[in-house]
Formats: sequence, C-alpha cells, structure tokens
Amino acid sequence: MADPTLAQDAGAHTRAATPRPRRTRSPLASVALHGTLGLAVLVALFPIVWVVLSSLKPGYAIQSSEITLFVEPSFDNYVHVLTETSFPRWFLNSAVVAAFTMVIGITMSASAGYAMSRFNFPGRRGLMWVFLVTQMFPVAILIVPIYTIMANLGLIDTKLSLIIAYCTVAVPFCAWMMRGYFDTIPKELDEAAALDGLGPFATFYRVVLPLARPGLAVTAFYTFLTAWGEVAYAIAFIQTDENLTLGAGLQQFVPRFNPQWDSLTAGAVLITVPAALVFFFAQKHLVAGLTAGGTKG
Amino acid sequence: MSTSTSSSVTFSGATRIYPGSDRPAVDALDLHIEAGEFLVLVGPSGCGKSTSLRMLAGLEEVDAGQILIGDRDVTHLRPKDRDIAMVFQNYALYPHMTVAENMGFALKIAGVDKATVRKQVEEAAAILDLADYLDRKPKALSGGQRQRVAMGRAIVRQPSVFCMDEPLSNLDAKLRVSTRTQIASLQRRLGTTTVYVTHDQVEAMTMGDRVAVLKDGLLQQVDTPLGLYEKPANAFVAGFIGSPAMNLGTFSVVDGHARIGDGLVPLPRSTVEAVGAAGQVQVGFRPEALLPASEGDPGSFAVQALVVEELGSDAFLYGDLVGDDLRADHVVVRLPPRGVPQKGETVWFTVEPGGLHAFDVETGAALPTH
Amino acid sequence: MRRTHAAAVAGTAALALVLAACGSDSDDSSEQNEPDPQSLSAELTWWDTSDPENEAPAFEELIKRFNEEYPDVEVNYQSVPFGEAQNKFKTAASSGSGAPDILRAEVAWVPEFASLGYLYALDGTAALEGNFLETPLSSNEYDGSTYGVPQVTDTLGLMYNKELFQKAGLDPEAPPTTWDEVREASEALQQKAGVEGIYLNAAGYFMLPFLYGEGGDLLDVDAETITVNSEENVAGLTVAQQMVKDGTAAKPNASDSYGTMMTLFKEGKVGMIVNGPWEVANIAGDPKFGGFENLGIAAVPGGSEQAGAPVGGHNYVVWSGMDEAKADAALAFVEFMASPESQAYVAEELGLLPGNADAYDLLSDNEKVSAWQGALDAAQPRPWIPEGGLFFAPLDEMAVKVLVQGQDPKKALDEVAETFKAEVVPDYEAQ
Amino acid sequence: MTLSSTPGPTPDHAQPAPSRGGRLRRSFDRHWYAWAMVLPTVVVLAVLIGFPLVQGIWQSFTDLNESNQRSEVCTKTLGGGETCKPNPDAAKFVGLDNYVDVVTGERGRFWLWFTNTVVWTFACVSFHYLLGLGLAVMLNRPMRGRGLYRVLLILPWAVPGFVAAFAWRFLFNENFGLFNSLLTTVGLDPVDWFSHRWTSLFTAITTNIWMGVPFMMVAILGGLQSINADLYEAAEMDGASAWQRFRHITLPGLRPISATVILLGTIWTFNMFPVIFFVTGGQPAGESEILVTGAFRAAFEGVRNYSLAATYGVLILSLLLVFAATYRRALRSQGEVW
Repeated sequence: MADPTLAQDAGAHTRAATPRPRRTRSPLASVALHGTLGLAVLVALFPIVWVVLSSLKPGYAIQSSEITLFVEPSFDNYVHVLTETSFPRWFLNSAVVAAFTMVIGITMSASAGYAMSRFNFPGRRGLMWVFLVTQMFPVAILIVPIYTIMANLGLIDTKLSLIIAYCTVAVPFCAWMMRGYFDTIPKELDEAAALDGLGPFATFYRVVLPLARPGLAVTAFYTFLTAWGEVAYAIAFIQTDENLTLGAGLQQFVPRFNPQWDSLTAGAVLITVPAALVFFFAQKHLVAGLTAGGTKG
Repeated sequence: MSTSTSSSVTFSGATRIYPGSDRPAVDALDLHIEAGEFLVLVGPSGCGKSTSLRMLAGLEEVDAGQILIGDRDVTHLRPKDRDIAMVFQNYALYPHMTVAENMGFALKIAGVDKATVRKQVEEAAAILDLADYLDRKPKALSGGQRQRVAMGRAIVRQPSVFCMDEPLSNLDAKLRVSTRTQIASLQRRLGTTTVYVTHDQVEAMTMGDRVAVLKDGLLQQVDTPLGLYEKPANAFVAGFIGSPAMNLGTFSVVDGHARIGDGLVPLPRSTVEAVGAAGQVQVGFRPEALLPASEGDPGSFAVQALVVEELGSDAFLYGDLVGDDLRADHVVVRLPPRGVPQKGETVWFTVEPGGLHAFDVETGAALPTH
Repeated sequence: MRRTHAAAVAGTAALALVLAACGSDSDDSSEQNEPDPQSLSAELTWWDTSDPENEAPAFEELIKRFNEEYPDVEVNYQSVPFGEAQNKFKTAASSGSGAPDILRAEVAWVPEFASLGYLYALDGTAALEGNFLETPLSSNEYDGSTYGVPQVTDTLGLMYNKELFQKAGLDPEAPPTTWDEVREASEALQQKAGVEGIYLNAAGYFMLPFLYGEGGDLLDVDAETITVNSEENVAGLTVAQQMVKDGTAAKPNASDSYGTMMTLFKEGKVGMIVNGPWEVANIAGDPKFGGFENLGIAAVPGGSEQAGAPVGGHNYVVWSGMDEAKADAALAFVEFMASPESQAYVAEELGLLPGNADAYDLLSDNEKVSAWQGALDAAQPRPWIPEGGLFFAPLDEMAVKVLVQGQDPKKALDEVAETFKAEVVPDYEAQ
Repeated sequence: MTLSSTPGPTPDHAQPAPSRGGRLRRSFDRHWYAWAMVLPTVVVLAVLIGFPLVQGIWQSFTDLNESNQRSEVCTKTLGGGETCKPNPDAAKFVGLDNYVDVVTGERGRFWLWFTNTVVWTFACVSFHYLLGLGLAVMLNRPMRGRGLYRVLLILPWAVPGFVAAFAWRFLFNENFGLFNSLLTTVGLDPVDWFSHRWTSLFTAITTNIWMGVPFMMVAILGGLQSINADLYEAAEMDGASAWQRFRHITLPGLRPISATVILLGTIWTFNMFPVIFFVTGGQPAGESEILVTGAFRAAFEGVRNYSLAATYGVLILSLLLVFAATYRRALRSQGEVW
C-alpha cells in the first residue's frame, strides 16, 4: 500500500509487496528487462514526440512528402495559438469545466460509493448494475436526447451543461471504484465515529474521506481527464466562443478545407501539458487507489 | 478524575435477526446489568455476544424488544445519543489523528472547549501512562499502546456505559494477562458500568463481576464467576467454563448408579428421580474433583493414563475410561505434582463429595444433585 | 439530357445568367415599410461555417460595416466548424432552443432544413430582392417557397500548375478540355516534368463531373426515378477508374484523399487536380507553389456529352424559432450581407464567387473571380430535395470502391442505387 | 460532568410500531441517509441516461425520424405569419420492423459492423490486458529507474483521445506518414493502410491499444501490490519456478481486479467512438466501421432517423448485457463474486 496511514489499523491489509531481498539478476536478464521497458517507453512516447516536433515546424512542412525531424524550428505556432486565437479562453473554460467536474464528480461518486460500501439499503445491489448499464448505451446516440433535456432545463451554452454531462460519464465508474476503496477501510472506524457523536454525513466527511485520499486521487484524475479533452458533448452543447472548451475549440483549426496543422499541433501539445501535470501529481496515488477499487470492484 | 454517573443496562426481550437469515442472531435476550457492574458476555464465536453488545451500542438494529440504559429506552436512539463509549477489537483509532486528537475527538464533537478537552485527555493519558505519546499518530505506537489509546478514548468521555468488544484479542499472551488486570482495576476505580465481550472464558472469569454465557443467540446463564463454575445451569455452561474443561459424558443409570467405565458411581436420590425412565444421564465432574482411589473402592472407576502433563504446581492426567470401548473422550484429572502415574498405568478414582454434576440427556439442563 | 430541373438552362455564361435571373417576381410591398436603419434595435446571432482563420476576418469586417448603417443591431458572430454545423443546427432547431438566428448553410442543407420546418420562408421580403444567380437561388427553394439567400456559389474546375505544364511542353494557356486531353497532358507531365499528371479525389462529389460528362445524374426528380446506376454514369465512372488503373491519375488514398491531393498539388508533385474556388487563396499562399500566377483554372474537362460540374456554395437562412420581433433586423442583415457590395468585398478578399449577380459588375477586373467564369459556365444544379444530405455517404463509399479498390463501376453504382431506394428516397422508382 | 447527562427527550418512534406504515417509516429512518448519498447520482443518471434509454427503447418500435416527429408541418414566413397542415406521415408504431431491417442488412451493414466490433473489442482488450500485465509485472520488480519508467509509460493516458487519434492518423498517413516513410527507407513497399479492411482496422486497433494500455497497467500494478509477498516466498520454498509462481500465484491473485477491468474494458472498447471515427473514418468504403460509428452515420447523416438510432442503441445495449451476464456467470462458477 502506498499510503501508510491506512496500513496499520486496517488489520485485514496484506503485507505490501515491497521489494523483496532477491538474488541479483543476471546481467543478461537485466539487459532484457531494461531493453523491453525502454522499447515500451519509446512506443509510449514517440507519437507524442512526433506531435511536439511537428508543432515546431511551419504549417506547410507538417504534412509534407519530405519527412524531416526539424524544419525551421520555432515557437511561432505556440505564439500564434496563444495570442491570436481564442485558445486562451477555451483553455480557461476547459479548466473551469474540468475543475468543477472534478469537484462535483468526486463528491457524487464518493458519497454514492460510500453509501454502497457501508449501508445495506434496499436497492443497493440493483444500483451496481444500473451503474454498469449506463456505460453500455452509446454516447453518440444519447447526445440528441440529452441536448433536448438540457434545452428544457435552459442549460444550453452553459458550462454547467457540460459539467453535468461529464459527471454522467465519469461518476458510475468512479463510484464503483470508490466503493471498492471504502470497502478496505475498516467499518469500525465509522462505528467509533458514530459513538463519538458524528452523524453519517459527518462520519463520511471527517473520518472516512481523509483516509480515502488515494482513491480520491484516482477519481480526481479520471474525472479531470473525462472533462478536459472531451469533444462530442462540447460540440453539441456549446454555442458561443465565450463558453467553448478546448476539445471543441480545437476543431476550429480543422475547417472543411485547409486544416491549420500548425495551430492544431501546437494546440494539441498545449492541451496535453496540463493533463500530464495533473497526472504527474496524481500518479503517486494512482496505483494504491486502483488497487483497492479493482480488487473489490 | 471525577467519577461519571454510571447507569444500569437492561435488555428486555432484545432480538436481532440479520436480513436474509431465519434464525435470530440474538434471541429475546433478557438481561439486567446493575449500575457500576462489570458484566462479561462470553460464548463461542457466533453465539451473539458481539451482536448483543453492538445492539447496546446502537450499531445494530433491534428487531424486537427493548434496551434501556438507566430508565431511558434507547432501543432506537442513535449511538451518539446513548452516552456510551466503546473499545473495538481492532481499536478503530483514526489513523489521521494524533493520540490526543483521537482521545479528545468525541469531546470536540460535543462542543467542549479546547482547554477542557486537553485537560481531560491529559488526565486520561496520565492514568493510562500515555502522556509521552499524545502527539504521535497511531501507526507510531506498539500494539499495547494502541490498546491503551482505545481505552483512553473511551474513558475521556466519562460515559455511563463502556462497551468493550474483545479489546485484548490483538495482544500477545503476556500483555493480555497484564492488561486484563489493568482494565479490571481501572473499571473498578471509575465505577462505570461495563459490558465486556470475549470468547475467552479465562478473561470472563477473571474480569467480570458477573458473566453471561450465550450460545446460538440464547442466554444460557448469568451469574458470578464462581456461581457459574459451581452451579452451571446446563451442560453447555458446565463444559464452557473452567480450564481444563469439565469431564462430561452420558452414562446409563443402573440402580441409582451411573455406569462409568467399569465402575458404578452412586448418584444422589434427587438425580435418579429426575432421570426417571430415561435410563441415561449426562454426568460431569471437574478434573480437580477426582480423588485417587484403589481398585475395588466403592464408586471408583478406572482410567488408563495416556499422557501426563507435569506443570510443576499441578499435573494433569489424560486417559481413557477402562471398560468403555465406545467412548472416545478422554478423561482429565488434576493430580498433585508428586508421584504421578506412568503412561499406560491404570489408575482408580472416585468423585469427591459434591463434585458430581448431572444434566438431562435431552435438554442438557442441570439436574438436582443433593 | 435527363436533367429536367427548372434551372437546367443555367448552363449559360455566368454574366448572362445575371441578366436572365434577376429577381423577376420581387414585389415592392416590403419597400414601403422599410424601417429606419437608425431605429432598428435587436441582437442577432450568426453562425458562420467559413474558415475561422482565413475567411472569418472578412465577414467580421462586413459586420462592422453593417453596424455603421445599423448601429443598434448587435450581431454575435460565431464561427462553427463546417463539419459540425449541420448536426449542431439540427439538434438545436429540433429542440427549439439554442439555434442561431441566422446560419450560413451549405446549398444542400436548405431544402432539408426547410422540409423539417426549421427555416423561415423569405418570400416577399427585402432579403430576396437582390439580383441573385438563378442556379444558386434554386437551391433555396422547397415546396414553392424560398428559404435562403445565396451567399457564395462555387463549382468544380480543373486547376493546374502552369510551371509544370511548361516543363512538360504543354501550353499553360490551353488546358485540356476533355478527359482524353487530360490523359495526354498527364502523360506529358509524367514523362517530361517527372510528376504525377492528375490526382482524383476519391469522393462522391468529385465524381460528379465524370457522371455529368456523359449526361448522367443521380435522380430524375420529376419522374421520381433513381438514375444513379444509369449507363451514362457507369460510362463516366469507368473513365475515372481507367485513369487510375492505367496510371494516368495517381492512385488516390482511401483516407484523407482530399488532403493528400492538396498537399501534393501545392508541393508541385502533381500537375492537375479538380477542385473549387475555395482553395485558390490557400494554393496561391503556399510558399512551395509559386503564387496565383502559377495557378491555371479552367472548366472541368468534358466527357462524351458535355462538360459538367456540380454547383455548390452557401446560403443565408433564418431559423424559424427566431423571435419574430427581430424579423426586420434579421432581414436587414441578410440583405446587407447579400448585397452586391458586400459580396464583392468577400470576393475581393477571399476569391469566393458571389451569389449575387450584380456583384460581378463590381468585380470585372478581379482575375481570381474571372478565372472561374469558364468553370461556372459548366455548373449544373443538383437535385435539390430534402434527402440531398443523404446522397453523398453512399457515393463516397462508391468512389473509394471504384477508384481505390478497383471494383466494377456498374456493381458499385447498383449498390448505391439500392441504398438510395432503401434509405434515401424509398418512394422513388428504381431504374 | 455535563457530558454524561441524558440528551434530549426520547424521540417519538422509540416505541416500535408494528404497523406497516411504521415499518416503512422505520425503513426510511434507517436508510434515508444512504439514499440521500446516492440520490444526486441516481437523479442525474436517471434524467440524463435512464430517461433517454427508456425513451429509446420505445422509439425503436416506431418509425420516428426528424421529419415525422411533429404532428403538424408548419411553414413560417418571416413577417408573414404561419401556415400549418397535419403531417401526412406522422410517426407510428412499426413493431419489430426496425430490428428486422437492421439485422437482415436491409438498412446499414449490421453484420459487417458487428464482426468488426467483435474483432476490434477482442483485439483491443486482449492486447490491453496482456501488454498491461507484462509491463506491470516488469514494473513490479525492484530495479533502477522504476519510477521513471512508470511515469513515462502512463503518459499516453494523459493525452486526450482526439489528440491521440489525430497523432496516429498522422503517423499512418499513406503518403506523408512516418510509418510508410520508414518502410520505404528500409526498402519495403509502403502500405496502403486505409485501402483494406484489416489494415485499416489495424491502424485503429494500434491507436486504441496505445491509448488503453496505461490504464490496464496501472490497475494490474495495483493488483500485484495487493498480493501477499509471503505467498511468493512460500512458493519459492516449494521449489516453484518463476513461471510457476506467475501461473499459480500472480494470475490467481490478480483475478478479482482482472475480472473488473476486463469487463469495463470490454464495455468501453465496444462503444469507443472517437478512435474509429477519427483514425479510419470507416475507410475503406465503410469497411472498418464498428457498430457505434456505423450506427451514428446510418442514423445521423441527413434527416435523422431517431428510431433507427434507438434500434442500434438497444441492440448494442443488449449485446453488452448478454456479455456482462455471461461473464458474471462464468466468474461466479470460478468463485468470484461482484
């Protein structure tokens, strides 16, 4: 377990599989291991690297018969995207939408997951299935009816419409996962809290949530990513540049003819950076969070 | 530390049936615990002792019957409104809080001002010898220290009832014995009504003012430790209480005697009358209730020694009844440490006067023996 | 000729068309209650589907000019990528909320939107009073009413690289006029200039010149018959396929064949392409191509019957869910945008062809516009029916099957006809 | 001490009320907070997914489309009023016609899309799992640079889907892509990736594998860390080889987490719209379309066919439900419960 605060009182926790004292690997095995991982890293990185390299080229050289690593490398494309397009506004909108999706998504999935983990209420088992089924109906077909509902709620062209829609995408999985995570937190802690005078909500908020940080980190990462680069809902619900998010905004660089490869590649890099940063801070918790969620899921 | 107002506890027909189960986990429990009393709930696992405790704490629904603390009906009150504190088997300390925060949490929730909380925590810590650890997180403590923090958390609140659910089971054997006495003496000092759950009958006997024995959700007997030991209400209690356990067996009754192996042990008249036409009786005698005898002594029977354990202060002989091939149970006999029989030897014993217990074969209920 | 559409006569010169088509039925009733521009006050939303990077500034400049005349009409300009606009507008319009007051709609969208009740009919309003080209205007007609006003028109033409033509010993001022001549030019380009002769975009729309060239069409609207698998069309398609098979044309890609065509042409790696006016600025601006002087533009090459290319373009339409109180403002805006001056401005800036005939008078010395004159002569209207939006998915598949995968044209067209019958126009007769 | 004093008066429900109403009330008293905690999620899901789903099931038995959804067709003339006439062919109930049309191939290419979907889902999920497992096992060993490897290998997860799709499409471009250029450099013929059904699917599958491995890897890594290390030591004592340890300890230890991620992975991949849509665009000639993208094009190009879309939606949902139920039963028989 990556988070030591949980490890001791949980009782049921297995001993972490920390590096065991092992025989040293043979040099050959070592080379094979690092070689394989190095190759995997190469595969994982090179499409990203290729986009980054492309973003440094002038527009006409990005899609070209002659494939070269560098053509007049410069940051002109970035300057252009950041100063002469609505990119900064989309970026801000995406940040707002992703942040609120994250907060609301975490709140919803953590409380639903907690209820499913702790309370044996009528309808609990059905709910697990309902969550699964919501993942099965294709989003592409849901967009029109959801638009109509949003229109009836007067939410078209608002960031709220996106936040709500993204929550429907992310919350079922996150609730499932959080439930698994809560299952690993001893129930006695809740009982102790109940005896100490906390109600169910306060117990959840003051005792259980602080212990569920790794699970929350995964949920945060997942909800953030769901909202950050989403395209389909954003295209459908947002009507003005004022509220456009990155995924939808970037489509403006791909008009019917004459795609703006320069703006598009630079935009793609810029859109990936914050996601990578969020991921970088969350990754420490990712393994522990998914463990619990998955094991009991 | 000021003493708290301690309350009596009354279970009145309290019943718990888990969803999806036909059989009650606790079946119409009637039990009255006096204010200030230390009552131990004991029984094998699955007997409903923990469930009973959790019903009292409000952690478990009560499906029928009532629970009173003092005169208050708390049957459907929330745990926090019952004025009780609980020590959990795994202590359930909040990992993200320091020892002091753990102990003072309930007071903080209740809105007690910080200075008072700190004062009371420090008082409790002094009693439990935890003063040096107040700012540590639970993970930095040893098992015994954690156990004391859990105790401290309970006593800081000065509740009218303590609930303790096997609080010693995570300690090693030696620590368990010393903590056992600490808890008992602490309880006596505080005078707080305590309901203590354990599966260990030694703990039950050494700690409780009274002990309640449960089996299959049914209360078997409530009495002082000595009362249980000397006057078990049924064969289950007789077999459960005492170490080594009472020798129990079913024997046929012949002319007012029980045929035990080759021997005929006389039964009191009242017992014989109670057995009546059944012709069989369940007889029990504790290991220390057997007296060495010689072959042919009236009421004696023979035991062939299989193993002899010499403990220094005592010796225990484990053997088979001679002349009763059908019985597989061993007989246990406590002997003085000197001059013990050899393995394989056949030894004769009689039951000391008043050392014989008799139980109904069908119901297990105690039969009169005087 | 199988075409029976009213606008079939449009095969005459664009400028002649201007005269023939001038709004004969425009009545003057609306002129009497023309509101005072100063007092008109409203907030309008306009979805523009043009290229937000290169084309939008010109339209935003027009809005600025509009506001000089109508200071209190606020126009919220919103650029919506073309690929999203149709679905987005329909989703919004069908739910009754979120659609723009005014939309730049592709010609094929108008009958479809109109049939769904999403558009205001503009009959009898000032917006339709301009002298619009008949063929583009006809795309706005549905069920006896007119639902839109032409913004720009376009068609396909043969575009070629003059420098490569010279290298290949071809006359840059005498481009091929038939597919056979294209074949010859292509051979010359391949052998002498060392480049590909022509690149054919494997897409349904770009196959139409081959079909029209043999006198074919997709449907006979009047006879309610599916004619897409006619012998003429098979013949036309065979011409196209043969060019790929024998190497006259470069082998097209199945995916992004349009982008590949453009990149190769701009790089000077292919001598000829078939494309429209919307790409002129893009090609001329590419550092590798050599500017507008190097770009030759001609009518699409002809088949055995004629030279014919489809008419495309965009119209201004008004959403039927718009608050009618804004009618005057919306009409004033559309009228302004469709005026000869505005359209001429757009043509000057972007090289797009106006839909308003009078604009051509103002553009007589604009070479980018006049270069298309010949191509416009060959422009043919498409069947303007609501189902028009469904034509091209099966046709695109057909184009890939025939040009990329080398399937039998007859079989591929029969499959299109089946799909048309099953999913597009079930009430029509199969041929 | 004030603390130990009796709190407020006894609530009125202290006396158990045996009546039915009382029981309901008690059930509410007992569970209201649980319900309150799931309520926001349930309401949002019910409104935004549940309602359209039920509506969709109903619509799939009608011939509802964009043009016949209104009972009247109105022509509005700007500034000139409105004329309405009843819609001659308003939507009506057609029973199972939509399903018959779709399954018999009368409309769309259901079986082609279905086989593509199966191949796509199976290939993607198995490679996700196998590669994720392999990398996770390697990363679970103590070695130099483990943290760095892990960060770099998870990075594709942080790339938004459409960016990844765009990048790979770029790499696979037949004329200007890096892959064909490399093939030419080493003297091989370039591949017309999008001209054949399977090579085209291959590009999409490759893209999706690249995108999905990190999630699997992280999930499995988590699973590996929850396996008790004592088991490995015990097995080593018993003389188990590395392979045997993997086979008999690692794999069974991972079974619970594998069960979950494979189920979810299958559902997600089955409905993965953007990769196919952006990478192959269905080329060549619609042959690389999967059910969701095919259904989208079939129902949303031109006049939208809502009933057809709903039919596809219900078919997809049913297929996945059957899969999930079978899968769960298979797991049950192996002793896994979820």
